[in-house]
Amino acid sequence: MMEWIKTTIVPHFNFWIYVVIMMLGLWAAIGKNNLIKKLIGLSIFQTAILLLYVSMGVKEGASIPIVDETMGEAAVDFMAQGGGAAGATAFPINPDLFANPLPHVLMLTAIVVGVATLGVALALCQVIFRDFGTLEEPEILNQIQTIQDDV
Amino acid sequence: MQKLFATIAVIITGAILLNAVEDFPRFGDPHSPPNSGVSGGSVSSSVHYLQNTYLDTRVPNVVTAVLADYRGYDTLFETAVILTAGIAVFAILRVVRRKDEEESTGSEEKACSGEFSTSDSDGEGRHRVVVGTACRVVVPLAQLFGFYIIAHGHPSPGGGFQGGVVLGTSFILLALAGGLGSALGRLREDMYLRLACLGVFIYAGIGLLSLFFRRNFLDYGALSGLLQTGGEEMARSHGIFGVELGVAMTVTSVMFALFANLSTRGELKGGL
Amino acid sequence: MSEHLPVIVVLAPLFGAVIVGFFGTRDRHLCFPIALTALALSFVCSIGVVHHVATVGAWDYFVGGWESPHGVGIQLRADGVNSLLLLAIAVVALLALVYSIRQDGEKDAEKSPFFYVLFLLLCVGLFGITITGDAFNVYVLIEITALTSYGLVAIGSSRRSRVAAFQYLVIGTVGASFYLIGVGYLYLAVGSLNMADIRTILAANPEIANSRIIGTALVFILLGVWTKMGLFPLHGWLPNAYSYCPSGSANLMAPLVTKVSVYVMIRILFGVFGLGVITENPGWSDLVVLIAVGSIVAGSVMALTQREIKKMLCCLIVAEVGYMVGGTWLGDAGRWGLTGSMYHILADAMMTSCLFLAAGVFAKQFGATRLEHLSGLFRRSPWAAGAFTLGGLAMIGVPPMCGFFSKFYLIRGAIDSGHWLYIVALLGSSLVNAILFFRIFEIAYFGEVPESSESSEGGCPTRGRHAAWRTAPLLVAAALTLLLGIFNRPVIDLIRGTVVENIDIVSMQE
Amino acid sequence: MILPLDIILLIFLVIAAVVALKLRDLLGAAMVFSTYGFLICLIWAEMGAVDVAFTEATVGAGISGALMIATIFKTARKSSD
Amino acid sequence: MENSIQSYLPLWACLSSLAAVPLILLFRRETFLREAVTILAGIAKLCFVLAMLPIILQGSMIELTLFGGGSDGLVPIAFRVDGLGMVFALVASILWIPTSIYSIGYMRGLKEHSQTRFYVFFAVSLFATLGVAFAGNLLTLYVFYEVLSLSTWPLVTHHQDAEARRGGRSYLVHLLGTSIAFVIPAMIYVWVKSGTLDFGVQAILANTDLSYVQGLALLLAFAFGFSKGALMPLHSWLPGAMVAPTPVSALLHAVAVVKVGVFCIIRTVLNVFGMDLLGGLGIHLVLCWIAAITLVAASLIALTQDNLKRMLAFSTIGQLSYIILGIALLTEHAALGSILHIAMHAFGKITLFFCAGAIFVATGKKQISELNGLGRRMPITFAAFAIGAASVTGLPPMGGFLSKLYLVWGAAEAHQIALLCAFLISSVLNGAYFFPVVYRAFFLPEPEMDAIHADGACCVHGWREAPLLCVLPLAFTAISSILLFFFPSTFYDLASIVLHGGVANP
Repeated sequence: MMEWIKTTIVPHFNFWIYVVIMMLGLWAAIGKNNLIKKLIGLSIFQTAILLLYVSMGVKEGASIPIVDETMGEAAVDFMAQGGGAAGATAFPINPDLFANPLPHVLMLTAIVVGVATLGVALALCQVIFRDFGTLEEPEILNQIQTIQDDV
Repeated sequence: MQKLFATIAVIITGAILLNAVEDFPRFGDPHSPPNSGVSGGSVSSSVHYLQNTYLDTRVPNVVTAVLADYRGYDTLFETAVILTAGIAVFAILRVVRRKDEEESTGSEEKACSGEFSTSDSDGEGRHRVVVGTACRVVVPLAQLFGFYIIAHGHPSPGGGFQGGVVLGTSFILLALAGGLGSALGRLREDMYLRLACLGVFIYAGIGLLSLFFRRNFLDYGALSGLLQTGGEEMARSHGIFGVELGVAMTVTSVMFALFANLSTRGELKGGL
Repeated sequence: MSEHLPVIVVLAPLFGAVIVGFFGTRDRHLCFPIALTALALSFVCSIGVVHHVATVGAWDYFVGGWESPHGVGIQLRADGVNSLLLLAIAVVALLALVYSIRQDGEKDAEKSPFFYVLFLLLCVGLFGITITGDAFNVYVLIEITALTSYGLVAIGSSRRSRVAAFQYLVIGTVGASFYLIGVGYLYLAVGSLNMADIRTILAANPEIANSRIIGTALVFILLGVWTKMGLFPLHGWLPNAYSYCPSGSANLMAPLVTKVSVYVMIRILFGVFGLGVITENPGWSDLVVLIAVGSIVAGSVMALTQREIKKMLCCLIVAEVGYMVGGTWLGDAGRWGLTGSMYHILADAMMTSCLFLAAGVFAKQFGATRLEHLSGLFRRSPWAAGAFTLGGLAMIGVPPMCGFFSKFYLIRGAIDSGHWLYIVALLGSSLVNAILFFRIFEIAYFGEVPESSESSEGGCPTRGRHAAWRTAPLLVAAALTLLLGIFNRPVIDLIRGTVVENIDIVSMQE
Repeated sequence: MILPLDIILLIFLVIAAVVALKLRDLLGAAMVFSTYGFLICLIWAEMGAVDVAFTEATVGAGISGALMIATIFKTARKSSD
Repeated sequence: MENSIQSYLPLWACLSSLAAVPLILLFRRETFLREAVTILAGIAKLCFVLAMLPIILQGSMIELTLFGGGSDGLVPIAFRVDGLGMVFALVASILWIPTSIYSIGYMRGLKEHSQTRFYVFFAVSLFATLGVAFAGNLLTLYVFYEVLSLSTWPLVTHHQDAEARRGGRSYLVHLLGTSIAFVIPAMIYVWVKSGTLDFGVQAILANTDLSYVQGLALLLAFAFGFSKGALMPLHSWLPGAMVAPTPVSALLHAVAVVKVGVFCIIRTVLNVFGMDLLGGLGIHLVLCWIAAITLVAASLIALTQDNLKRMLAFSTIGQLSYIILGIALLTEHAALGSILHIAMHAFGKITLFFCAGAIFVATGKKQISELNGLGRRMPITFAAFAIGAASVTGLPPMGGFLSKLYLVWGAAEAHQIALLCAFLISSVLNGAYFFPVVYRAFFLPEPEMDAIHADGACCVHGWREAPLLCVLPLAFTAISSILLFFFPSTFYDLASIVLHGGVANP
């Protein structure tokens, strides 16, 4: 048992937690009755995906993905002095020293998409509350069943 | 019933996801496929970014460069998503008043826009001296900080999004402290809607400029002649900055728009 | 400029949207011309793309000029299939736009510019999804499409439209997130986001291609796009969302959003995973075809029970999605199923557009939203009726409408691969469609004209002013439904060029 | 990346998520949700994703919570589950 | 035989009636112009068909491929005129002209509503009929077949009352249902099996290894799928469709629609399976027996009918099975007779329908039992009826005799005595249900005239024929039936071309 935990969970701890959080969020998004609760669940669900992506880009012992300016300048100088395109190879930046930037970029987008969705969803909640006077899904569905369509 | 269904769905999806986790590379492995690529394909793009960003764009913050240049096409649409959210919230929630009514409140707001108003525009007259004073100190600082973040996105964390949100927050702070009217006095509704559109326009317009130099869309390098930067790298750097400005504009206005609409149920009167 | 056509197709509506947003609030009369110009530009450009693809071949465009190394920048790729889809999107969007001229402005005049902004942004999303060659870019564009759709559904006048929009939002977000998870797993396994690049890597590394991570990625991407397209067990949101939204939006969303999701599935399958996924796992492909059959059956049965025209059409969309998913997963050696699905994407876009436009005309001009209301209606509005009839016949699959030819190739694929159940479902749903539509034709052509409606017709204020603007796009859509069927050969040739020749080309890079 | 910090934060994160979903008082839930956003922002920072952390701090811990609280003020505060 | 000519003639022949549609719509207020357009289109169509006739008689073929030239064995829309198609096209386009004239008289005489719609769909259905006749591959055939089903639906439901709708519903369910459920899969299966759908010199399936079961399933799918041929369990739409106005019944249910059904079945037998394959597998006998049962049963049912048009409908079902049985026998003379019977029966049966319509226009009577003594009032009509009846029964000197002769000969050739008996029994039954009508009309006394007097306007003693425009066409077709006995050479030659690939010298 301990062995299994050691080989399976520990090296992938982040990934296990991401699944747990995601399932919490998904469960709330589908199963909760209150619309705001659904949205909280949805947001948690989305952040779990961010956790997946960012966890992918983590490197042990690496720094934040802002490259050392001096190293870059050295390469630029080298190129300016006729080194040509070999600058990158002459003054290589060791990629292992910096976290992977691509997942970060992607997740910036995802965060923004998340807040946009949340804004629209909250606006919908308010309109629904204005129309039905409640935010509980079963009650809303009940009212829809009983009312005549007011097209 | 619904909960049962949700539980079953969650258990199944969770099981599928966890099943694959075992095959994942170790957490923090610097040589996992995303971090260093696999054989057979092209050079791993993330390695390429780390090694070449500074040479290509003179931007030390790789995330900013990738966001606005290498994957600028994504970010353009990300900005469009923000714009969409602003427009959609307006379309869904906004209760449109009559023209004359709007104008009268507009002029009223203009009148009080010169100085910091401590009372709500709908005349509840709540005194918020402490909050008001604090805001008077904090809001300019927040705005300054927002501009700093936008401008300093090249060498340090930050950029158009973060700065835009901070700027938007400063207006929200204003609305919280002095009532929505005082915030709207500084950023009127038609203004922020136009500003949001303008932000996307600036972004896409900068991208479009390179088409006139017979280069591909969003290739800021083409602007070197126009900007007199000497090399394409600096042109890219400037291009990234211009684009970030556009992003910031959209994000600022939409964040404020979202709050303004949501906090008043779309009536843009009163406040929380 | 002609070398930038692929990107201009996407940009034209984006610029249109921001310009409408900027100037439209000041002068509402500018909105429609600007939107029309933008979409017309897209239309012209997509014709250019189709022409280029037909004469030269697939077209790669690297945004930002980041061509090498592969996968650093974002790649757009137009081939024989998606260029045609671009054209179809442009056409359907133009028709829907002309139909919706100022109709939403009459009630909420201040909001009408924003209707156009959302409309154009939705087009941006659809164009973008279709042409992009980057797996993550698809996600961003899916979200644009989704957010605009939520907005467009929610501006309906009915209370139900808001609830429908909320349900759509929750399910749609979960679907898009599933897609994002799938892309994440892909990236985790191969370290690239460019579709062509991933394809190369998977082909070169069979041990990666057969790993559990890739399998899970496929499952989640499929779940995501299936949710988005409303395949059978995940279809719950679709009928409500599309039938309660205002007809101006329904005309754009119903024909296109699901089709584009189907295209994403096809693109991911043959552009990223390779069709080996289908042909080498007959068990899985049987399962998916079974799901598709379920979708066809469920859609047809639901449609039979509906008395509301729009809802009935929405149920049919579920069935049509089943056709396309099933056709894609048939896995026959000659790829006829795939050909049929791709052709059906175009055909279905046209005929759904035609039917929804017609339903919109009936609802707007005669207040007819239910089958009973149609009684005798076709005599009063013969042009709209004729167009609706053509659309219905295409849906049934009567030659020479386009619906027939897609079924023809789909069945060919199914016979080749021995999926007899699928054939039975296909033919059965054709018969159900025949019953549905001829029921309508009978009521509408031969039913008595109700007495009371005469007066309401006279009292209907919108009739005279915008009737022509509503009917004209409908007639065009009907004509295109017919023409796409009659001239199916060039279309099929172009599709087959891509499907048969390019599909096995593992690497698209130099 | 600091593994012990990582583990602690993640456990807190799960707790915050559960609490946010369990609270019947929506205002409380929204606040816990903001806390959740803040925690996850810390996790990003700890993992070296500073830009994401920055965005999450402004968006997740800031704007999202504010929007949610605004909505709760304008609608109902109690939830049935 | 192998020489084929590229020409647009078949396309023009098809389109000439379709081109009339906008003109008809344009002149919907000017009834005279509208009808003139219909007739002119008919003449134009006939001219195009006649222009092709000499080419076909020389043993050449006319081919035209639209949207072709693609790669990898896709199926184009193609036209191909051969002897069989020519026989059918000739019959259809000749008979369209008298039918048009007749329908003018009929529709005006009864002051029918929606006449424009009637003429429009009439023209469209003729377009589709010629399309079927000239189809160059199975797909084209199917396309036009479906167009025909749909374009005749508004004609069948022309009266728009409950009965018409019921008839129309059963019409569609049968025709669309069977074609979608049976023909599409069968057609695509053929495509999968052989890789082509083109009708060529060789039958499509000639070189494939069909098993007995596969072949039988395919043959039955085609035979029942083309249910316009009204083989027995799927025949009930035809009597139901008799609610249509009589010109529709006449042209469409004596010539166009039902003949398209049998034409398609003949095409299937000759060009899809090929006689050799069918004979080799022995599955043709199944089809033979189905047809034989149909023809005897339909004749028996016809005996019991009182409604004149229903009787004619059942008679049609029986005669169609003659044609199917003839081709399914797979002997030379039977096939010859079968192809000839398409023409002969068309002329005979259309005369009978014209007569039924003329009687209805003149007297409003639909039942056979009401016809007593009418022959003396309407001598031309009933003389024509007698001629038509004789032709359909197969008595000399009418055209029908020739075709039936060949059919019986063919059955004898095939040593199928039982089937030969079926032919003979059915022919006797034909006589048994037709001649009582003639007998009643000419020899039984008229009933009391009071009821007719009460009608007022039209009650003039003595001659009381239908309008001239009704009588002329039926006289024409009746005389043609006789002439065909003496001058059958054109049809005979065409039929021989089908079977031998050249003009046979009898």
